[in-house]
Amino acid sequence: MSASAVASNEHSSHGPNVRAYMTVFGALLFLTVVTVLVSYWHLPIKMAVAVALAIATLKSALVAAVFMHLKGERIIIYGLLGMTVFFVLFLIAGPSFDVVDVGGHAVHAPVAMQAEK
Amino acid sequence: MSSATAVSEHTPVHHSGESTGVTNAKLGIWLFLASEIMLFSTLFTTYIVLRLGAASWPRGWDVLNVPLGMINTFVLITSSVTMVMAYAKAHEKNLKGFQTYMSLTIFLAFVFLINKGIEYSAHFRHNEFPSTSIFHAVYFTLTGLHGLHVIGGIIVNSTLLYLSKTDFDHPLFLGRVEGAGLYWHFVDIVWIFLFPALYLL
Amino acid sequence: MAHEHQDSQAHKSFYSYFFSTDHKVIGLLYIVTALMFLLCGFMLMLVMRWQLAFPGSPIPLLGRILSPSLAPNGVMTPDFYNALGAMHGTIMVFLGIVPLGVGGFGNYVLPLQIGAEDMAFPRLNLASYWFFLLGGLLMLSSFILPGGAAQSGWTSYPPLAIINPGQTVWLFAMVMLITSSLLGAINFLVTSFNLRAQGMKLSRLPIFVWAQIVTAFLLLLAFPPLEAASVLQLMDRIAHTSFYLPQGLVILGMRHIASGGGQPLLWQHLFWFLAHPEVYVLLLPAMGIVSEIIANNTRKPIHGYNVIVGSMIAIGILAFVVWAHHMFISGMSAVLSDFFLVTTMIISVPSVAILTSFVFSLRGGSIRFTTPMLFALAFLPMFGIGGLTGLPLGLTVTDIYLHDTYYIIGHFHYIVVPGSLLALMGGVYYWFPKWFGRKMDDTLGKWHFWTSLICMNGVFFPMFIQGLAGQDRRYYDPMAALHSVPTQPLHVVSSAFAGLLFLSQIPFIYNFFHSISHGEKVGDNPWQATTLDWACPSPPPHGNFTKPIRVYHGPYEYSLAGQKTDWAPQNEEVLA
Amino acid sequence: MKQYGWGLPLGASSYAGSIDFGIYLIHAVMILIFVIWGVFFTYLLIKYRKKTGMSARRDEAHGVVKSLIPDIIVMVFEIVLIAVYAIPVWSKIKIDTPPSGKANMVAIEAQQWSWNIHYPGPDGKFGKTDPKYVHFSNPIGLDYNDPAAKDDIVIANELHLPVDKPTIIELTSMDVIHSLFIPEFRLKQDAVPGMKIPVWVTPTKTGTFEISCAQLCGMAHSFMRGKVIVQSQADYDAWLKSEAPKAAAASVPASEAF
Repeated sequence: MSASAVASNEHSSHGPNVRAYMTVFGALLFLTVVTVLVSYWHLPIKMAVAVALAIATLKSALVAAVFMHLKGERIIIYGLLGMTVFFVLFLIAGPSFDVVDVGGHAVHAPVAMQAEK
Repeated sequence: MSSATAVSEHTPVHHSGESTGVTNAKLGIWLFLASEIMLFSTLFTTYIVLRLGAASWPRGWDVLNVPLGMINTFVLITSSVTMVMAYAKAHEKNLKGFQTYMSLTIFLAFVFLINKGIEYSAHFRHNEFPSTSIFHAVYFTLTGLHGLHVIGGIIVNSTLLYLSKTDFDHPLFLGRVEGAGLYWHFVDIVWIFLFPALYLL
Repeated sequence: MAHEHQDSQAHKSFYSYFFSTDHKVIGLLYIVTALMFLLCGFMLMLVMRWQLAFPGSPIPLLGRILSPSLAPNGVMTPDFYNALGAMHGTIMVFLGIVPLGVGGFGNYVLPLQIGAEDMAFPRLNLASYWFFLLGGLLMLSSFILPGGAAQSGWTSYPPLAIINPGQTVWLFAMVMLITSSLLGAINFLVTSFNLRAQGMKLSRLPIFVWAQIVTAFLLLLAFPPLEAASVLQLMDRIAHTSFYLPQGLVILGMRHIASGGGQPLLWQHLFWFLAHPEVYVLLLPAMGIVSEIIANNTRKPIHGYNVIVGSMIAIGILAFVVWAHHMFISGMSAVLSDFFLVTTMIISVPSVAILTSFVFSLRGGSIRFTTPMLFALAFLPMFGIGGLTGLPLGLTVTDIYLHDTYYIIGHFHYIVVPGSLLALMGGVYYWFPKWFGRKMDDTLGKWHFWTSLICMNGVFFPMFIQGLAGQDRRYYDPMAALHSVPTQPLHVVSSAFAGLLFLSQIPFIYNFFHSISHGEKVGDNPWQATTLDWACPSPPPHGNFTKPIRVYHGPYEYSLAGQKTDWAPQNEEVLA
Repeated sequence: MKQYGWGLPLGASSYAGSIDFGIYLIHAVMILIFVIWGVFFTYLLIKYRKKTGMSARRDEAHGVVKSLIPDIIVMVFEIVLIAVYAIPVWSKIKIDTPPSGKANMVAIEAQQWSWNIHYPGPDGKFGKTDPKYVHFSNPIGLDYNDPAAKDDIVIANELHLPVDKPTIIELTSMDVIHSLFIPEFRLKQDAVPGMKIPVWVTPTKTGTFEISCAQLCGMAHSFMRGKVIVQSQADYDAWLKSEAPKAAAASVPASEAF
């Protein structure tokens, strides 16, 4: 299969869909307002993180799926992104686990000599 | 930003070998974005680790200007939409429409930067610098690096706008617009995470 | 020097050579530049080895030339020693082995082996080389810049790296080198996925190409964290932030100005997130070269193609989840250590699988002991020693004692020097006929091989004994610690062999440059090899292939029954 | 047994034996594997060298599975090593620190380029420290307004320990990362600024041992050494008593003394 044939093929089947763009635009604006409004409730930090993360993930998923045409993209791109996300999870989890230090004994909390208040 | 411009090389048209079916430019951009994901994930890791380890961490709304941040979010989201509209116009072979939307995208990017500049200068006036506290270090570094990416996007998009005068009908022009668009949406996504992380939590 | 020989050969101008976008020219530039950097890094080490063998005695010859601030009365200062150490590590890893294996061999050989005319993005390729060259020159020039060279080890652990002079230039140079690698990685991946010749399915790729693909993924996804981490360290140095600085530092009796709140261990996590995959970046291209050479010189298909490729991919994935085994005694969570202990032991499994497959490839073969084959064969036991000695270091308990001793120095040098570097040198002998249409001299090559092999072992084996005796690494004066006094004579042995190792590179350098114009002329396929790199003229013209290429079968079809020759090139149909 | 030589140094802590066992075991296995492998490798090279009239023999497909046997052996060995040896012993040394009530307590605050050994004194409590009190006469910045600090003893580079009693060392650093290495104890732990890392050791032999720094810490890294003096409990108590007056003298705040 020649690359140029593939390219034209791809574009005709997933041409730009202006209506979808506008719907997503509306959703993004709405979600931004929601996330800001939620922050005014001053939720407990764990809940606030969960809500903010959920909304941000949803927004970026919309951008990626529609604006970046990830919906209906080829498997190799999914594979690449899946792998990247897999490594990102480790990158975030490793150091974070270390700093909260579950079960270990090293103490990251400020040493006595640093508490200058 | 040499990478973003230089990857818009083309597959030789006569190439008839094995390939993935994704054009070189698009595959290249996605690979580049994968590395960018790792870059910004590292910065977010830094944010998480430093915040988890900190004795105290200010809530974003106490130290940052939330309304200004929200306006900037709107600006960047809108610019993402104009970018994708520019792509749609290029797809329709509508030069005028493409140029209008592309100019709008670049304009909005400048609005974003100016807004950011206003925010920065307000901080500086209040004697808040990256060295002030670990929060400020994170805030200035993360938004600064994001700002550099916005500048990179402006350069790429302006180049395309300029080239559209002569190369609009080039068979690879659409692919380049698509690549620039992917990059620009990625910059938008980074901000979508940065905004709540810094301003709202 | 690089353009000199080309001038005589092809009458090309300086400009057309240094700014060519041809992957072969860029590949050769990479190879020659990387070999130069390797020599530089090696010479830095020779100077250090003098201090280690004879602590506190004036360096011969060089001691008279060096400025008194670096070596008063010819005796090097501790700061200069630390600078040499840091630069040796940085140069060897980032400017030597990686550009040689990836930028050099990858650039030259990969497009040929997949039947492509060039890289997917030739101009990007050139940009990648220039980032590398300028980053490298910046790194080297830090010796003469104010502040001197970095002196906090190639690992640059903060807070030391933040208060030490010289680090800023190191960070800038690193950012350039990382950019170069990222551009290269994108290019390699697009090329090998999209520009394969007709019929070159993934399952028919030579193992060298697979090794390059995995390597490129490692570079692509592991380098950005270091780039970000370097930017943060740069901020700590320039903007006085405190990403890596906790509160209340007192440095030599003075309170440090930083606001605090940072985490020194964060750098170690981010650094090793890159630097462990980096180990495999050093190793995989070498393994790829070894598989090419072994298949060719045993005259039979490589044993367990799927096992080797699968293992390489497994290594590529696992390489991202073992990084913290460098941090067992860093104060990291002791529970997290158990997790990384397990992943570390798992990653040894695919490595063993690759090594066994190579050994089993010899069985039933008709082994030709050509010069490249000697290098490839030596890789096996040397990598074996390197790998085995990794076991007590990867095991949390024994690492407590062996960490940061000479044992680890011995371990990773065995992997990289008699392992990787030897294989890469084998690659030079193997592909030299393709580059220049002439062969390198065999006798000199064999001298080079045996002397190098013996000297490398002479340099690095004593380090295991020193490490077991507890000798700490990065010591300016090894005699300072009582527990390393008994093994001090071994330093003299190491240093003597290091000197001999230097001498044994002379035949190689002479052979390389002499053979370019005076080597024995050979045809397009002197090794009677099957892969596509031997299906084009030597040296290949611009565009590489003179005829359309179509691939009919796997990469190592040697000794098929009922054929005229004992090799069946990939681009020729096998008639049963 | 000689203290230092070409092999492992004298072992003088309760867990030195466990670590040495691992090192010896692994090296024995390593040498065994390498020798067997080397013999096989040499055999292959000789047997299958190029001979005229003999062409190479291609593998059969089932040979691939057989060649994975070494892998399985290595994997089994490693699993056993991890489960039976590494994880339990690691837990013993690094996770299961003895309860601080029963142990002797010492704090070490490393700096460029010395080890400040901080003994809590008779009250068993460490005084507060603060960087603003750091002074050449008060290297770790003890805050003498804190009553717990009055009897604290701070000595550079001399670590006294009672034999056969667990000691918990609270390790930290004032500037850059150092690493406390006492070869005879098989003890190594990085000292990281901003972190307080407890390490424990039960010395089993009296004598004088060496502290060296195992993490690059700047110019005088190789000269950053100290002494460990392991004494009988009686000698140790006597030594503590003899140091007490010095502590009292030092506890006069610097600002008042001058």
